[in-house]
Amino acid sequence: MTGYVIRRVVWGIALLIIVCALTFLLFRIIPTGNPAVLRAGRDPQPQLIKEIERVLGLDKSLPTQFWDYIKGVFLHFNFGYSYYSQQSVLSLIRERLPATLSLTLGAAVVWMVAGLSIGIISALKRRTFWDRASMGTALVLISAPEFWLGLLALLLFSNDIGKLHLFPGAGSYVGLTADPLKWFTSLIMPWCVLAAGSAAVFARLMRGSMIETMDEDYIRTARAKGLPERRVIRQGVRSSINPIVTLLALEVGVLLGGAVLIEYVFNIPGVGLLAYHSIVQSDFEVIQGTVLLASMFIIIANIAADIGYAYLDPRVRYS
Amino acid sequence: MAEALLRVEDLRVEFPSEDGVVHAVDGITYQVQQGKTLGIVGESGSGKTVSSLTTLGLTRRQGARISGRIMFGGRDLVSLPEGELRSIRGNEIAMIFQDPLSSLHPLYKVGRQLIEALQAHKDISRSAARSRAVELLGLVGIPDPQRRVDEYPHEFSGGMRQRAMIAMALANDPKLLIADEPTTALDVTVQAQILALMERLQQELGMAIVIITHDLGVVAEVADDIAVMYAGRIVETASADAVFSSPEHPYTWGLLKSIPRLEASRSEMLVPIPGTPPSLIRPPSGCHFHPRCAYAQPDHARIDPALEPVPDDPSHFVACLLEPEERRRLWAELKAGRIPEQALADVSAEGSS
Amino acid sequence: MSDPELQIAPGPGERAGEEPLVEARDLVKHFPITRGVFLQRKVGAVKAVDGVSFAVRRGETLGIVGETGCGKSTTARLVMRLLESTSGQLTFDGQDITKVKGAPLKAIRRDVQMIFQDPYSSLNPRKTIGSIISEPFAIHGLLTEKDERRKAVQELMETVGLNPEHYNRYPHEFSGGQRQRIGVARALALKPKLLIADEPVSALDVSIQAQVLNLLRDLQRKFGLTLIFIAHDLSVVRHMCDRVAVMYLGRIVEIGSGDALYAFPRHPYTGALLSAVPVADPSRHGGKRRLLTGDVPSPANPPKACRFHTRCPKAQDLCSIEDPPLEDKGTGVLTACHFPLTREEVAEMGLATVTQSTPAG
Amino acid sequence: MRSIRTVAAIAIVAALAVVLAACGSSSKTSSSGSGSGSSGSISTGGFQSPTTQSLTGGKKGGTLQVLDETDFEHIDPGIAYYSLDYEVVFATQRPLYSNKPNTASVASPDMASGPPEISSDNKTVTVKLREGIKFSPPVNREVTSADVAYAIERGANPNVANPYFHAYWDSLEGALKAKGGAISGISTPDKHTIVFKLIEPKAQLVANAMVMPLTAAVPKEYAEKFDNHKPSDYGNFQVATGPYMFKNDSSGKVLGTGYFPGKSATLVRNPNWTASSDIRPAYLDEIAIKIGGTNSVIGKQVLEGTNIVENEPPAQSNVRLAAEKYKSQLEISPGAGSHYIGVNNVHGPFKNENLRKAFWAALNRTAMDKARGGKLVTDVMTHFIYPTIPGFEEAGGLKGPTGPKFDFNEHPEGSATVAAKYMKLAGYPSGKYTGNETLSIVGAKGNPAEQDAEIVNQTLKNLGFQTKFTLVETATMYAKYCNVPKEEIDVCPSIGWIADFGDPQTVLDITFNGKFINATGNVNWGQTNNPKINAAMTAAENVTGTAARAAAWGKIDEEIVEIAAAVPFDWDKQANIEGSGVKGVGDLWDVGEWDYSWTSLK
Amino acid sequence: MAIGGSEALEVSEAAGTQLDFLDLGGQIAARSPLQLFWRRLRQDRVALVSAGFIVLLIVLAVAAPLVIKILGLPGPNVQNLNLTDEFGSPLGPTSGHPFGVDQLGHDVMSRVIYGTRVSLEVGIIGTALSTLIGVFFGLVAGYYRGWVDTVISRMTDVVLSIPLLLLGIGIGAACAVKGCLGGAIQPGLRVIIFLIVFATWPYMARIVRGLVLSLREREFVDASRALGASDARIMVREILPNLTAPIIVFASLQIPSNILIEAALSFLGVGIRPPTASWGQMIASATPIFNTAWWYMVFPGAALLLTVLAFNLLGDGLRDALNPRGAR
Repeated sequence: MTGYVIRRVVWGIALLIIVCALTFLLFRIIPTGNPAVLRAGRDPQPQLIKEIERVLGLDKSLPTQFWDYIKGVFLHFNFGYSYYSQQSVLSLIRERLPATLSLTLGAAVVWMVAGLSIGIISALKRRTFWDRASMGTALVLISAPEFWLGLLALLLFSNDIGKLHLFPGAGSYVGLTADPLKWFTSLIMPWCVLAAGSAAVFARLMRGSMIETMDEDYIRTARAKGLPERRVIRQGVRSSINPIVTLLALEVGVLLGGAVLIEYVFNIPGVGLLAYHSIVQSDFEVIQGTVLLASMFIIIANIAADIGYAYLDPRVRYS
Repeated sequence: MAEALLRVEDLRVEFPSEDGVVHAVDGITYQVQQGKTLGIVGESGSGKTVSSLTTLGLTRRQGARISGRIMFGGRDLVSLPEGELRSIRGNEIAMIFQDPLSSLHPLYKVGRQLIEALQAHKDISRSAARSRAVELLGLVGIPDPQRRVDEYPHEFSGGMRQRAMIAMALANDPKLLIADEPTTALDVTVQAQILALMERLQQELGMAIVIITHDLGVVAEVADDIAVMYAGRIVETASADAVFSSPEHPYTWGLLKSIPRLEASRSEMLVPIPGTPPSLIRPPSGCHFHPRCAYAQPDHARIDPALEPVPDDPSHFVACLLEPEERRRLWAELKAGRIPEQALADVSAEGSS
Repeated sequence: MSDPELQIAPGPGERAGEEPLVEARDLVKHFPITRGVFLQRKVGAVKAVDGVSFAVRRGETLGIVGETGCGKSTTARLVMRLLESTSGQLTFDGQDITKVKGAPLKAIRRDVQMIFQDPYSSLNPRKTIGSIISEPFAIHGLLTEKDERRKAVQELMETVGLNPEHYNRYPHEFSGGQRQRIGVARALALKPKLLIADEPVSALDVSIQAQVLNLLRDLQRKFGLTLIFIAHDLSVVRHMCDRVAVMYLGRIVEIGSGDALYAFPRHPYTGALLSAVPVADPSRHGGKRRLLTGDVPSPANPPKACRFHTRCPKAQDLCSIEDPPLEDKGTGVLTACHFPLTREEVAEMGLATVTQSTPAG
Repeated sequence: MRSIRTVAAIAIVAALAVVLAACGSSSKTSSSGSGSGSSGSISTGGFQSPTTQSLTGGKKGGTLQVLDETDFEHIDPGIAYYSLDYEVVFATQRPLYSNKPNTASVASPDMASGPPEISSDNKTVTVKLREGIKFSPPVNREVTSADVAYAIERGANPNVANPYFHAYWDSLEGALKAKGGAISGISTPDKHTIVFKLIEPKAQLVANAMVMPLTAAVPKEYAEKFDNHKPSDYGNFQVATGPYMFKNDSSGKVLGTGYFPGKSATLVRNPNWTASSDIRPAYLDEIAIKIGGTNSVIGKQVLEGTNIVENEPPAQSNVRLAAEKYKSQLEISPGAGSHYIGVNNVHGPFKNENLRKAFWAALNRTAMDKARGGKLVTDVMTHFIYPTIPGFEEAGGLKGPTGPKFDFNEHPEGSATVAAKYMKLAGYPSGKYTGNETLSIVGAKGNPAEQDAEIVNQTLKNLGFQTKFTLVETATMYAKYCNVPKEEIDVCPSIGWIADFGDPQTVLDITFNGKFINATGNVNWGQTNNPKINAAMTAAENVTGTAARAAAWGKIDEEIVEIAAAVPFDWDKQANIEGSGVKGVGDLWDVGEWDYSWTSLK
Repeated sequence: MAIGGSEALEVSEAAGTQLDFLDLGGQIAARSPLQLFWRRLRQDRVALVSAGFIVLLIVLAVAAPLVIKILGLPGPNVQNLNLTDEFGSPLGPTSGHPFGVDQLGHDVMSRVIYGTRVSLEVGIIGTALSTLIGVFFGLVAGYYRGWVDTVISRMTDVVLSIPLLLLGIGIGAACAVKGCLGGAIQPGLRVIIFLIVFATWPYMARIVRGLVLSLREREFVDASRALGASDARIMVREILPNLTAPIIVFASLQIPSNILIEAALSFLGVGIRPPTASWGQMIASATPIFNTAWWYMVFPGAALLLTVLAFNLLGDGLRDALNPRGAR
């Protein structure tokens, strides 16, 4: 098991380096713009551009640049600097991470609690009105683009431009430490919008898994033992969750993708928005940092899911 | 004869399905005496599993339409409310299944599953339940039960899993144990171990057993009485000896003559039952077996045979339209290794669906 | 391993001196257990088949019997060349086929065919019966005329007792027994010299089993097929086979003529197997069962020397030190045992009643 | 040029304006005339305007809330070059000279104690500094001429890479070789005198460039270590000379104290600043800037709020709201630059002057202006010098050049007839383009640039052209496509231009003079290289006196129109909004953005 | 939005599950797989309605000019600034413009109708290509296993570790004008399709690989090999036909997912270029004014929702109808 974890982590790091190299290549070979030219002003003489390139390290060969970058990241934990604010990428990200984490973790809670419980109830009340209604709603939510749901939510419920003034609207995010209550209220809509799709997906998954599980032989055994139905269901839930766990990791990627859109729509100053802006501005090292961070999240989620799966399933654990 | 422990009367179980109503059990009657073993023999789709699941009310959730009576301890299990039925399940009537691996919860330790079974019916502390679990594992012959109690099912071998299932079934000293193909998934050496274990436990604990299997060898080993099922019906029921020495139903003959015997000569021909098992959705008219019966007469397709005692043996019932004398003559021939003319007619012809 | 020559124990009806159709020498198949994400590292091996030698003469039926995981199916697949052997040698019709590949292998495929265990899994559910049975022709470019091919297929269907009109049906429309017939028809299409049947009836209902067994016996007689018949059911093997090999943990522990072996099993494992078979006759429950205890050890880590010594009631120190050679212990059967069963022991187990029979066909 | 952001999207400084000509001494005396002369174009229906606002009498004290949707680009005075950056830079830094809010062309001594002294050979400029001005904490010492020298020197430092250093300071002796080290052409004979020695007679140019924030003093001993970073991060540790400073910690760190990129910035009073030494009244105590949010929401919050302003162009919906409900809180600033369409004069179909004219004639400029917000914030552009810049009236005022030669300019709503006429002249008798060349059009994303581009695209299609139409980010549009001649972009519909100074040369020279065509960063978008115009410009550079320069450049403007070197459509007027409790003062020279140093609370 | 369609990995609810224990094999009346499929699909009213809606969409897309003529709407690129007020704000729904107009006076309904084209193109072409690639790699990886599998699986790991939207913004911006990779990736639709294919093939590959891993253990594969069939024949003739149902099901759920990806990318401004009408791009340009011109955001979004919903419902229906368990 430890060997397995180590192997997974090693491959995870290798993956990060590969992703890093790919992003690196992508944004340098086909850049949206040369930051040196962008910096060079109105009369960008080649010599000045060259100098700026030297300052920014853009004159070196790509492998050298990449090597320098990787060295910085892995040996010195230095992710470079923004070409614009001269702020270290790490501190930029660190500053914006709380917003993104608030958004995604909160959404994950909403998504899991809502998704799984709706799924379980639907499976147990199969073919009832509740089941049909919740699965129908789920499908609608899955089918709706989340950025549009976000805009719609703002149009309907935000307290500035909404039809019903219920929740704080776009750009109202404040840090948790600054004002917990405002933090919470400002995130209600983003959480729900971001979680909607995933919750719906997982409600459906959980329902399917649960229905399948409840037909298993061991559930029959549990009934044959005379266990109260509540305990039988618990056994069912326990094993229905297992196959879902691996999918949780996949969903993290979806959630991160969604976070970019939701941060954009709700104007939450998080890493997603940072990434968006940095790409638009060709701010290489920030792009690199944010992409790396996102990839890291995805990879860690995958590893965690695999380990979690192994933890949850003794059959995997011991093999 | 003493009052039977379990009496099934005219039990019918039907399932609505996409393709029509499945007549899984089509009016069966049998009884199990205290401390005795009843073997129910039949091929897949004969309704033997459904009938036993229905006994425990486990087909209710599948949308089964159930009629008839299942009398157990003075109560009719067919009409018993779910809550009361639950207190019987695993308590007075226990059940073990064909595939012990899929029948044990893969994510819970064996001990925990045993403890659950105990606590479902007894107000018993966890530690007491645990020591009882260890005891039960020891009883079914699992070595080192102290350690094994904390293992997961996948760490057990096939034989041990079935032992664990048996331990679980025995947790509350049931009066009746229903074993549904308990050895089908096991190798022959392990099967012998499990059968021996069941025999031993029955002697020690005095419970009645219903063993469901397709293997005549298995019932021959353990059963006192045998019921042969075909297409949702019982076609013959008698004591084990009678079924093997003087079977009355052509289907039973078929079963007996279509398996090679270890001790028989290699040159002895097998006499297969032609055709394929019937559809339970549209079962054949008249005697369900008539399309595959080498000895069937034209009017057997119309007349539904009743399960009736055979002459000379009031405990031997058969549902066959052939004359008793004719049956005995045919069996005598078969037993002697000759194949009656009718049976030779189309041994390899395939009545296709 | 012992000299393979010795292993061709003379069976009844054997035409002496004839070259065997198939001969396996010291076949070994180890499935590696690997670890690693990128570079697969071998950390062990499941020794599925670990030194198996046998020969099959033309026209005879060799049965291979043993419990789950003993390596009998792997052996079949090795002979079929569906698996590459780790080591050992395989001859077919005088030709070394251990390593043949490409066209020569394809040529051999015409002569060696297989019937599979699972009638559900062995037929492609997305193809019609006609195209399944005609597949051999298509692969080998035979009978390119459509009508010709159809005719040949329908003849085959008739041969195995299927209604030729069902040419265009799909497998799911057939019952298990019928499907197995389809599998047989497919295997016979190319008129093979050797047919390997891997548990052909174990997935079938009792009443259907006999149909298929009879069919196989008929066909064997009709086409003069050589058959390797693999099963876990000792009665079925006994019924079908001239010679029988008993496998345990990747090795053959006993091999010889069926009659001799069933009448007087010398290996304690064979004895235990026979003793465990339930007899469908309540009046005959006489003998004292010799129940094996414990479970089959893992093939990834089999016991040293005699593989059976951990469970053998007769085991002595020698058994865990020295591998017993497969040799004739006086009954014409080759047995790999230091301390074979005696007649008294066999009688005690209630097995002596097995009747000798004249060879079939 | 500073690219003005009229959009809620991310824009980046891409190119900038040209320089004031040598003989600009008159600009200090009476050039406001040209500004007021253009006032006729401004609709003043009860709105504020930087040209009419009162600069005195504000109430002292209070905190101004600022809501900005986007972040600054650079807060380092040596790098800042963007209208939004200027709002904080000019509140915290004092360049040698600066403009008062109501003028775009008159510089007042700021850090300097008087006008620059320019030698007769036009090669030396001497500036005297005010005494007693101190840096903000933690430096706290008096500002000396060496600090100004260092500020300019660091402009040549590649780690700082000032975007306009080469434009204004290249003539400084040793400037080209300086890479952050001492520049031989700068000497500081005493603590309050600084002398610039030039190798070319461009003293007036250099003197005029002193209104730019590069000349804001920087303490070398403190800043050097930051400037050695690649790139420099002095901006995050800057000290102030102006009335306000970024809130900082004891070590001087602004980042994480007074500036949270993308989130907020806080300006507090500079304790070392004294009112007596400055032209700014600096009424406010604190400016709290919140970065982020949504433009449409911000605008509403501002209009409904009290002590609150938005320092970015408000969303169209809010301009409308303000015009309808909050008139007094709306300021319309004229002279917010121009928007025109760059058409490739040397490559592709638009080599043909008549085709350019046909395009001009066909273009519905009114529609484009309407998409930009209508008459309130736009005037139909008819030539290139824009209102508030001398030469505007001389080149035809609002109507622009008229007459038979200029018939293509006489139909703001587009004229198919005139277009067809020029099409025929271009050799397409059907009146539609029938050639097989495909026009590549690269526009900018975001409202309203995107709509400009779409209308242009549609117009060209209606003229029979095949088009390959692309929208990219504004910065990318300039840096990768429109500013790079070898990309051979035919049409750049989203070009905007705003001058640094109120002089016509800044508008026309670099954008239409053939000698300024660059391989990268080219802002002569059409690559116009007309010998006659080039010669006229060379001559006009040396013309002195506002009126004369206005006349000379006005003439050139007309000539540019005559060859339709580019296709104009919009003279911008910038809307700015404030809360009801704010007495806002906007900078005419900075698209009317609220100037914190002059604004007060009611 | 379920990018990559983890949705399709959903454990399916087998219609026949509950009667499995009856072991009805061979008893169901004889029908070919196709017949079974039709029979089941015909009974699924929701799926039929969805299919009908999709057919309608296809007709709309193909016959957009005609439809617009019939409805009496202006073309999607007809600009009419007279339909904006004096501040340039678009006017809302009227009888002549049922969905209102946008900032340039484009008729929103007309553009919504034309937007069908982009969504369907992206959904169908993108899915087809990614299915092709995914099936190929999945088949090869699952069939050959060993190092081939390792390489392909690691490739999928890499692709799945890259945040799609960020990659999309980057490539979309970089390839916006001249295209990338020697012109292989042209701006607009092709960039979007490239991105979608690049980002989604691993899902299909993984699913197919998993299925192939289990299918290749099925005895009919051995049977075919025993007959002397080549690897290619086994993959194409034996294994592939057994993958059609899951491939169709997954692909049918991939289509809506791809439509959503296109919308998201267009929303972020890297997708379809104006003046081509795309729902995502319309929502994007509605964003700055959505508080005043709600119609410009709501109608394209609703079109998107309905289309994706229809595909999802049809996909669900197909999955139920093609369910291998029920088909046995």
